[in-house]
Amino acid sequence: MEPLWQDESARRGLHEDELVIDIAGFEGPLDLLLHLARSQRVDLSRISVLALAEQYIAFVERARSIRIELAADYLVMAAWLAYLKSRLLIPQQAKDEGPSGEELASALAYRLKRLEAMRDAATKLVNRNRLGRDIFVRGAPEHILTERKSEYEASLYDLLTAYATLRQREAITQVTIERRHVWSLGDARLILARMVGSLDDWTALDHFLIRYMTSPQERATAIASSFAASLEMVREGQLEIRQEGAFTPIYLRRGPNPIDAATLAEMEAARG
Amino acid sequence: MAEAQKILPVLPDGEDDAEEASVAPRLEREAERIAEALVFASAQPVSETYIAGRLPRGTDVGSVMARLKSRYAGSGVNLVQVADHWAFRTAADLSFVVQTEEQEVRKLSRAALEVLAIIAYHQPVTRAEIEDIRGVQTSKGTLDVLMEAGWVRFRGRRRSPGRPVTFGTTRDFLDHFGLEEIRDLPGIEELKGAGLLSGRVPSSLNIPVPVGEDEFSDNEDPITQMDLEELGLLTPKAEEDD
Amino acid sequence: MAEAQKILPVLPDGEDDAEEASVAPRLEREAERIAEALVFASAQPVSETYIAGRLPRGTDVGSVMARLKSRYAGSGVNLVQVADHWAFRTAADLSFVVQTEEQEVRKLSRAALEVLAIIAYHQPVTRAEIEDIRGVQTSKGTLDVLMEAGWVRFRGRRRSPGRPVTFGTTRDFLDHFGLEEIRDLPGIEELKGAGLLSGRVPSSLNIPVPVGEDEFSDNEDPITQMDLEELGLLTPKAEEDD
Repeated sequence: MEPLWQDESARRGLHEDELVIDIAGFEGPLDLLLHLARSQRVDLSRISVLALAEQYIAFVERARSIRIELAADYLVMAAWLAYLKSRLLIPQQAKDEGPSGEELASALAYRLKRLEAMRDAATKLVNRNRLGRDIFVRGAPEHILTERKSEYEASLYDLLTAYATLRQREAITQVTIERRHVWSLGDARLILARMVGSLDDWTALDHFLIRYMTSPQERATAIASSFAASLEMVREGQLEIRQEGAFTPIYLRRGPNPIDAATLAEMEAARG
Repeated sequence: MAEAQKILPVLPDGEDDAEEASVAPRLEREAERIAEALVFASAQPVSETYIAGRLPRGTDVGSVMARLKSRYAGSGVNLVQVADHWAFRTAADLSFVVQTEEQEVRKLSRAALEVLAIIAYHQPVTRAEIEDIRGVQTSKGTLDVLMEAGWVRFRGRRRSPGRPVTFGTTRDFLDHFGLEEIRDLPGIEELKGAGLLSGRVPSSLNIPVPVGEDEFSDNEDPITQMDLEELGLLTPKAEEDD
Repeated sequence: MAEAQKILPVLPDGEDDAEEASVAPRLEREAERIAEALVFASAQPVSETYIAGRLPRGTDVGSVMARLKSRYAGSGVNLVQVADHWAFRTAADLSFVVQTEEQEVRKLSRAALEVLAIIAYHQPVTRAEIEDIRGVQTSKGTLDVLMEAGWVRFRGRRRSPGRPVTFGTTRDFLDHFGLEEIRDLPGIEELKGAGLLSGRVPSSLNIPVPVGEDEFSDNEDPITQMDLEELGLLTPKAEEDD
């Protein structure tokens, strides 16, 4: 069997400490989660999601403690898992309409299984007998078929590449590049929407936010943007907000006019 | 006719209607020969309709090809079906002898391979769905590589808000991986049965998916004016047109 | 051995060395399969010594090739010997089936691809607009090629001074590029997502949603008989073949 990806063996043999260093080797939080789940060495449908969440959070904390720069995705996932953990640990309240911790956990397990299934499929695919490596075509074809009506040949890919290159060439002279070091309101709003959408109880969500989402340099912009975004969301009735006094934790919960799934999907789409 | 009569006694099963029967097999064999010549002469898979167009009107192409396929079954060269096309290919078990020097199979990155598998098993599939499954953004160029290889194509558009473009695989993909049709993908039935291909996570159970446009994997530097000049992109354009 | 003894009487020719004899044909057949695959996959006729080098030591290549040749004798494809080299060729009596398609497919030039793409995305579009987008003049030949290919047509006339002719794509264009409708062409986000357009395009760049086949925009008139005559498309074809 051909090794599917070169870094595989190196990666899978890593110890946990090395994992921290090798964060760049993972393709996003789900990849890391799947790796951690596999290390539980059980059928994916029987993994302990709680243990998994704890491992992941511990992992992220360790990475942060040695100041490894973590992409925002990893931190969003950490915040979400912390939330999931609390849902799993605290018994469901009677009038709570949101998804239960178990439902959230099984959704996560489903996604891990699906990703693993696709990885296996990819492995099987690449190890099939392949044309040009195991199977060969007629080396000296005697004619070229022209089944098409046109005597000209071009693929849609050629066409689109030509067009994109052309438009790019035309536009590129006016390029100005700016790097964004701030959280935009849109970013903050989407992150809040994802995390608080189903929160029934007062939750010190800014605590999660600041703890997991931001590197020290980004803290100010994160707080400013999420605060501004949360005010906007309160105005629209999507959120309720509470603070006991100056500098005390800010609590959030779902407002009377919560964001529904469709709106959230729209927001995700808009962020593209 | 007279000739056919003469030959008849020699045939193993000399039945009464042998006269008709002796013509039909000859025509059938002739159809097989034509189909064989057509497909054998081409390196690319040949469509069944193309073959049909070259056979006597009314010939059952399907059965001609089936007979031809079984005729080649044990040979060093096999007749294989690729979607509704046919091609001759060397037998897989002989790969060790046929190794040619110039053979070069595209080496795909792990990400590209994963995306390819997802497109193959989930098609038609949108980019957002691919990213939902992988939990990461598809880096630019991954889809590009697959399209350039000729394995992935734009299929159409989803009839949903925003009409997102959908992706699917091509006939070249089937040909390359030795598949007759998409249903032959390894394990696809089991995956379907397990609900891993159709099942959507209810959107209320949203798990965070990466936000757009931050390209962490992107280690390119911004293009500078000087780069552009180096690349010849800013030289004045004359009337280049061929 | 005891078992073999039991079976022996049933065999047509119950010889003592039957056990060995049953192995030899299998090896012979295997040698034929290897030779067959080698000749098939090779771009040039294959020398007998080359084949011999890939067969089990001591195999009589000559007789292997002779058997293979007779196996193909009645087929649509023949194994032929050229000096001491071997190759597959379409049976002589079938060459008519294969030779009909001599014409070679030509690749579109980059200029033609660009013009075609602009027409597809920006239709209805005038020649001046095409040139404006490309930044170079379009040679007459380029549009001719696209018309000849059957992918581009005159659509109508712009309701503007000079009533310039507008271009659009044809049904054949959609067929060839596997599109259901012109609106299936990927938009800017999708081109970006597929890596065809880099992320660093300025926001000012917008790609229009092409206007479908038969919808006429407000400022466009359908092409008329008179227009066609004016354009010289309906003049008697006397001066053809120049």
